[in-house]
Amino acid sequence: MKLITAVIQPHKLDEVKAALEAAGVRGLTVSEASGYGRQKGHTEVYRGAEYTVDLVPKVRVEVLIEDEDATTLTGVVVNAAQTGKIGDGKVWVTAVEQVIRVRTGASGPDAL
Amino acid sequence: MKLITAVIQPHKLDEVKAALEAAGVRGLTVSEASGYGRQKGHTEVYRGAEYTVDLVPKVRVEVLIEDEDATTLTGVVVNAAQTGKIGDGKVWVTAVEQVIRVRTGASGPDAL
Amino acid sequence: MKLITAVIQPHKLDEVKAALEAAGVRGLTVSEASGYGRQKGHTEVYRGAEYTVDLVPKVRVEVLIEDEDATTLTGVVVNAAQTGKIGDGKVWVTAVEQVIRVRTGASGPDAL
Amino acid sequence: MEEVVLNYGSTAWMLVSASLVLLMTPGLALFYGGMSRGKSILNMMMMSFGALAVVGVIYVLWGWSMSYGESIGGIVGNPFDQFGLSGTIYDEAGEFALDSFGVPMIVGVGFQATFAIITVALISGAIADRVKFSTWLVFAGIWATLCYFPMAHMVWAFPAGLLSADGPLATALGTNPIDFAGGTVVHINAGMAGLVLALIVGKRKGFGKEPMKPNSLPLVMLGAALLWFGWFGFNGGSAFEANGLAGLAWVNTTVATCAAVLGWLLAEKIRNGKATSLGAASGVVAGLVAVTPAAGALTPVTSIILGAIAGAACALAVGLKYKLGFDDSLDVVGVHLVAGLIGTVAIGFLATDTGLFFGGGAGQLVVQIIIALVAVVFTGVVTTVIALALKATMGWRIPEEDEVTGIDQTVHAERAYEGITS
Amino acid sequence: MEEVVLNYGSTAWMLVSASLVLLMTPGLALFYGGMSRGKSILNMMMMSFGALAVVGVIYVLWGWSMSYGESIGGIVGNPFDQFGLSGTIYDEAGEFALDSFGVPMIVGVGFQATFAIITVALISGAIADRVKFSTWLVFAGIWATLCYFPMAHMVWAFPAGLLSADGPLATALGTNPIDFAGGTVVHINAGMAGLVLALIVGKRKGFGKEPMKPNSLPLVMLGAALLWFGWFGFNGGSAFEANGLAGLAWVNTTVATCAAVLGWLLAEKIRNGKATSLGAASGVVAGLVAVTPAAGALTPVTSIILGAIAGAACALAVGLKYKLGFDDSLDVVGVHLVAGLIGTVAIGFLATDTGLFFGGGAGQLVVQIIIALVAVVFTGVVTTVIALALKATMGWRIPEEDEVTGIDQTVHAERAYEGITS
Amino acid sequence: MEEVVLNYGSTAWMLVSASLVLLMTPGLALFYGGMSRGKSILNMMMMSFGALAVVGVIYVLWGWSMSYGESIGGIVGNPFDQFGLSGTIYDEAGEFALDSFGVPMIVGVGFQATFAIITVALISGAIADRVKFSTWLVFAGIWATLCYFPMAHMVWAFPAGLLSADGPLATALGTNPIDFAGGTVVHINAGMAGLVLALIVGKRKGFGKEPMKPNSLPLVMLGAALLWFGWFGFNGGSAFEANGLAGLAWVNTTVATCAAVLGWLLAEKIRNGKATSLGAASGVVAGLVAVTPAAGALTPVTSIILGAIAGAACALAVGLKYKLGFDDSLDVVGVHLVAGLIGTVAIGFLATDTGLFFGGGAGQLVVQIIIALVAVVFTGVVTTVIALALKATMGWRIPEEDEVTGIDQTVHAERAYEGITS
Ligand SMILES: Nc1ncnc2c1ncn2[C@@H]1O[C@H](COP(=O)(O)OP(=O)(O)O)[C@@H](O)[C@H]1O
Ligand SMILES: Nc1ncnc2c1ncn2[C@@H]1O[C@H](COP(=O)(O)OP(=O)(O)O)[C@@H](O)[C@H]1O
Ligand SMILES: Nc1ncnc2c1ncn2[C@@H]1O[C@H](COP(=O)(O)OP(=O)(O)O)[C@@H](O)[C@H]1O
Repeated sequence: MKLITAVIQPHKLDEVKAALEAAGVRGLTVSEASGYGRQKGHTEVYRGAEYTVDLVPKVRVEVLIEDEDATTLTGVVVNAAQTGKIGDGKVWVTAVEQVIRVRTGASGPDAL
Repeated sequence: MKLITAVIQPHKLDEVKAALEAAGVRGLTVSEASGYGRQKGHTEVYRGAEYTVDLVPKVRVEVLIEDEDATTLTGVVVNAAQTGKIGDGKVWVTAVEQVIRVRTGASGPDAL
Repeated sequence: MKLITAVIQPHKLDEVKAALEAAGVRGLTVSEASGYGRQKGHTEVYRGAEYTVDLVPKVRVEVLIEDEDATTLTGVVVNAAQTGKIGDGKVWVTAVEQVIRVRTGASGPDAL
Repeated sequence: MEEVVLNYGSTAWMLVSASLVLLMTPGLALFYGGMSRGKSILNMMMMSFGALAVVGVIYVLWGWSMSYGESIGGIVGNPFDQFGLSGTIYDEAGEFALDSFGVPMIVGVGFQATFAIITVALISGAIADRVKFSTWLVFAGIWATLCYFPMAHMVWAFPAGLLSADGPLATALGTNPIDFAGGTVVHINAGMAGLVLALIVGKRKGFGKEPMKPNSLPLVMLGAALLWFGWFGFNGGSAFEANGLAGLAWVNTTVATCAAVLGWLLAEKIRNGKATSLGAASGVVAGLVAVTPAAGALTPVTSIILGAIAGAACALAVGLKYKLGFDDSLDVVGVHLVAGLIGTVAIGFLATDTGLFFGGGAGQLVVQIIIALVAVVFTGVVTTVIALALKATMGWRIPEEDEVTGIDQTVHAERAYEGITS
Repeated sequence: MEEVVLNYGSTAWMLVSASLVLLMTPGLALFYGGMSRGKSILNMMMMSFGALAVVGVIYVLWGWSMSYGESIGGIVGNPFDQFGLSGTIYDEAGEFALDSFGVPMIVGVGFQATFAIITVALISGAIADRVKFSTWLVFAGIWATLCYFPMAHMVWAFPAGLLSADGPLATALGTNPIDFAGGTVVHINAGMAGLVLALIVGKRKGFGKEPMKPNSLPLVMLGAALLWFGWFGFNGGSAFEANGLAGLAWVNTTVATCAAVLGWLLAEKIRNGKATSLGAASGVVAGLVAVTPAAGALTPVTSIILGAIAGAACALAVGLKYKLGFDDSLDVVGVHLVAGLIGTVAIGFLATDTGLFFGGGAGQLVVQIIIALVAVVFTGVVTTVIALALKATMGWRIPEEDEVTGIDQTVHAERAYEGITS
Repeated sequence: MEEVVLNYGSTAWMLVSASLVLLMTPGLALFYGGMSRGKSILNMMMMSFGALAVVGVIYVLWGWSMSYGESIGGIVGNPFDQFGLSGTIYDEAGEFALDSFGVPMIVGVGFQATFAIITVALISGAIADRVKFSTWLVFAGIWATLCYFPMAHMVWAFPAGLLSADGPLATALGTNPIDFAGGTVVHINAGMAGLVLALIVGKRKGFGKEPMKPNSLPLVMLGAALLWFGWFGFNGGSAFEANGLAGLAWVNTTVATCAAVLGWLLAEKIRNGKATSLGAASGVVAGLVAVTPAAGALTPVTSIILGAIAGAACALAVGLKYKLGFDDSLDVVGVHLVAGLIGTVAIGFLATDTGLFFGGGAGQLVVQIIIALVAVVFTGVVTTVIALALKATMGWRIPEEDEVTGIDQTVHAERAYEGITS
């Protein structure tokens, strides 16, 4: 199994969720984050002072999936989260050795 | 080494912590998350309107462990976190290539 | 590619960020966490009662990097985050199979 | 005629009352701010503070004069009569001019200004999260001028005002309408304007699909508490003297509100199985609104009845927007219009001397229904014209993308709370 | 006999005082809400709002009559004497009836109602996070009826009330007990009831093991501030006139509270090394409680002494619950009972004319100890009976699982704050 | 000479005013607490509560006597004259002594104490996040004694005080200085002290590099609202009677503040493109500060002008600290010093009878500039001496590591909010 982690713009969460659901994903986990990257160059004036904005709010989405869905589903996430502006975020995939559903104790692809 | 990640019901955190401690784990990291899965079907009425509740609060627990403890400790987590109701969460295991203790710079199993 | 995850003291975030930037890292993701480990032994008196403090606030930093930078950059993080006191945190490295930049859809090292 | 002398005690009470009513607008900012989503708290609060700033300034320029200046046909005062309070503050001897209760006119100006302010601020709840701040500020000024000041004149500039005590309508029907502290001028007025704006401005993205729950219920309850506290000035001050009538209004206000909380919680408990804190806070407001026109005309016991009915009725009414499909985001219509109408009309039944249930016949009831209807129609028409004119010129809505990202960030360059990134 | 005429100034002050004391209950909701854990903020606030709603309604129905109506043996007023305020509001001429200070009786009703409300609400802090909301509402109504109204009658319905000035006890001992604004009726009463409930309802899961720290200290401090502000009505209004005595009570209230903050912070600093903001907020309340019975009987300088002692003593007292093992969750006992007793008894030493330290002999001290003891015993017994009866019928506790998940979610279907999932 | 009798109405108003001004200090705690970073909210609030506790106690001990006791050269009152309020409260007949308005002296003591408290608390905003709590408490006591009480004496102890109405300066120049409610004593005084402390205490780590944004803007707006509400007592109470002048001050206070909000938002909008809620809240304070000395001397229309200017000017002034490089963390200088100077000097132009623009010649302007300068110099010198003495003895700064970790945790052993780890 694989874990897709996506760090995206907060206002894109609903669309990503909907797109994954449409693609057959039945569960995911979301948490708050903040990030910087190329977006950071941007400066802001606040109360008469200029600042380089460092960390901007992001949302992290984690989805456990079967091996063979990795390419399709990362594509789904990228499509749904894309605005084309700097700061859209990153998606990455890691290998997962074991997944267990707490309720039943079932493990492996059945636990997804 | 391995990393166990567990997404569980918030009110089970204390029990999971205690169970891991009892099993000899000496550290872990906790963060807030929210998730959906099968639990989502459930609807709520609030102020005269009916909603499908999407994301429900969860807690994510991460534990770095030695390779040989993976099976035992995922079992410990699953047992402690189980209520048998939908929404109990997931536990998954990934491989970790390197662990370092910041304080000392020590790496490998000694850093756990 | 690799993912460095560092769980550090919150007040060290700025230094870690600066050190990574100086080392050429162009992006990272930060989130709030809390952890326990050896630090936990410590007790606190609050309003006339004594407690074992369990979870203390930490910050989790995630950085996607190229394979060959792993050793250097974990060193950078450890150096910047170190105070030498218990509770300084952990840094770990995992393998990443795929990274995609959402904005462009570019994948692989170019997406970092 | 006996000369009026300065009544220190009533002046003290009216100074306090003005201060209390002024506090209601920030209280409302908290109430609305807490009810809104996390990404639009500040804009919501700014709509109240903005209304306060704009209406505060224009009130002393032409608002007082349009409310209480020389009457133009019983509909509105002449704005130039006492423009900038000229001729209002001092009498011919250069002393502070006094009203018939021995309270300086300038104190009355302050007290009345606070009513105009809160009325405009109330409307903002109907259009949360989605409108241009500049359009809102302009609306606040125009609506106060064309809708609030005339209504205040009609009801309170007696005997010249059309709907006022001893005014044209009262003379024609032989019964004085009762609106103790502003059921028509404030609540029906604001509630109806909210309905019109909600319809013209349109729904938020996701309305009816996403829960859009209050971001901070403690803030909502704090806001409700400050509103209640301020309302003692609103209703108690509407006696214009520190006397038994003020005391009666105080007690009626309190018990009606208590009963409304119980009424709302009971309705919720029966319908959904749980009594919520948002229900308690909303019940507070529903009770306060309903008792506003009636606070001087009921007994404590009939106030309890009125409050309980208003609480339960509003608990049911706030769900209507989903059925009818208008996005009255924070329930201005469901609470202020509904409870305002209930309170105004209930006087016809419950008024201690003149109510239908107390042997007074139907006269009071008829006159109460008429003033409620006049207020609904007048406000409905005037607000529609203003809102459509603004829609065609400045426009109401911010870009949808900005609405989704959050109006706090996109319009005010701020977020309510700073977390880890601060 | 000179006819009493309406005193506008004192009426203004009493209207304000009533408003201020009413605000104390939402202030308490914030204070307690901030002190509770994040998962039970709303329930905590709802206990205050619920007490307000229930007691507000019953006060005008039978509460006033049981407090000040025709005395039954000096213990309680006849509930039917002025049921629904019949015969209270107007005099025989149909005018608003006045009290001996020239203040309308109906204003006094409002003022007194607010005392009953806050007293009941105070108790809720002892049983945070774990009780059925319905049981709490029923308790509020029964306890006010069987415990508060009799206590108010005994102490304040003079000269009929058992413990009142010129009442049976005073006559027997030849010394009037002093309870200026409610040390016995409000604080010993609520503190003792809190102790009884904490014992009968039982501990929260995790009590003594988990820290259970306040979820929001800014909310706690805001609550303390509103309590302080409201307390000016509580103590200042207990002069019943806008006069020098009210001013003295105002100053004594302020300086005792300031001194109590310093006392608490110093005690903390010495014991734990750090002065906390929870300590400052608690010191505010401890000072206010201690000075309540004494505000009219001390000088500003002796008030400082009283405040400093009460602050330091309560700082130490709040730790006792861990040693003695009762879960008085938010320190109702440690603050209200302890400071209420300190204030009531300290009068025996410090009272300007009659105190032991000022040449008055031991008489005052004895009578103060007696009224404190009567209050402790009366409340202890009555509350025990009520609490056990409710335990046997409705039950007090929510299911343990719901307590762990959080009473806000399980009982009120809400969470205080919405984050990312909203 | 006519004997003064108790004026119940004015007494009621002054009791209320004192209560309102007392509330300003917790209001300030919220305002400052919300503006500070998440890790130093509590310390910020504690600085206000600590100032309140310390100054409250010393005010009745020697503060009143140093402000209004027997004058020592027009500079300060004799602290021993009425030490502990001896001889202040009662007249020779043992009755409550009255002032010339028929208000008990003890009420005046309470009212004046609240001014001393808030002035000291205001200063704390200039040195947020970084100073030892013990040093702050000691500073509060010493600064009140050596700087505030003398300033209060000089301006308000008339006719003995150097700068007071009919005092030495006024007699010399033939024109009475105007400082209605404390532009010099409170705002220039606090603002100047803030500047001195910011310079002597030094910058926070990261100042000018990190944004250091407000952790909670709703708290800031709530604080601003409570300040505004309290300010009605501050300015309205400075009429010392419940009369037309109090009413005028009330209205002027409100409209100047409304105009200042608009002025600030407009300046922001023009400069940065966005109107912020921090700007609205700051505009509230700027308007209130500017109108403080002028509230009795302007008309509502000239108050609008003053407010608008002050709002816009302060919006620009708060950016100066970055250019000039002093860490006036929460803009005490940019708001209180700047608006205090603007208000005090503007009277010279705008005063209804004596202002330059209203035919009064330059006399008023000259005297206003002089009192402003005297205040700036006096405070500047005295504060420098105190601050350097404390630097050399107790020290001002907490260790840098503790500052970075957060002063709430390191100094008070608390965090403002508990999340998952509670
Ligand atoms: N190397 C990285 N490691 C971890 N997270 C990253 C990395 N680079 C970027 N991110 C995350 O992706 C977000 C968007 O990246 P950014 O460089 O601003 O935009 P883009 O990817 O569109 O060029 C950042 O805010 C951060 O959360
Ligand atoms: N595919 C998935 N990827 C990541 N997290 C998941 C996934 N499925 C479920 N989860 C997490 O597990 C939680 C419980 O899952 P759910 O399906 O509701 O219950 P159960 O596992 O008991 O059937 C979810 O709230 C979510 O946080
Ligand atoms: N086995 C572990 N798995 C995951 N996180 C851990 C583990 N051990 C420690 N941590 C994290 O590292 C932090 C510091 O660990 P601790 O043992 O307190 O200090 P040190 O590493 O300096 O001995 C903890 O608060 C926790 O967040």
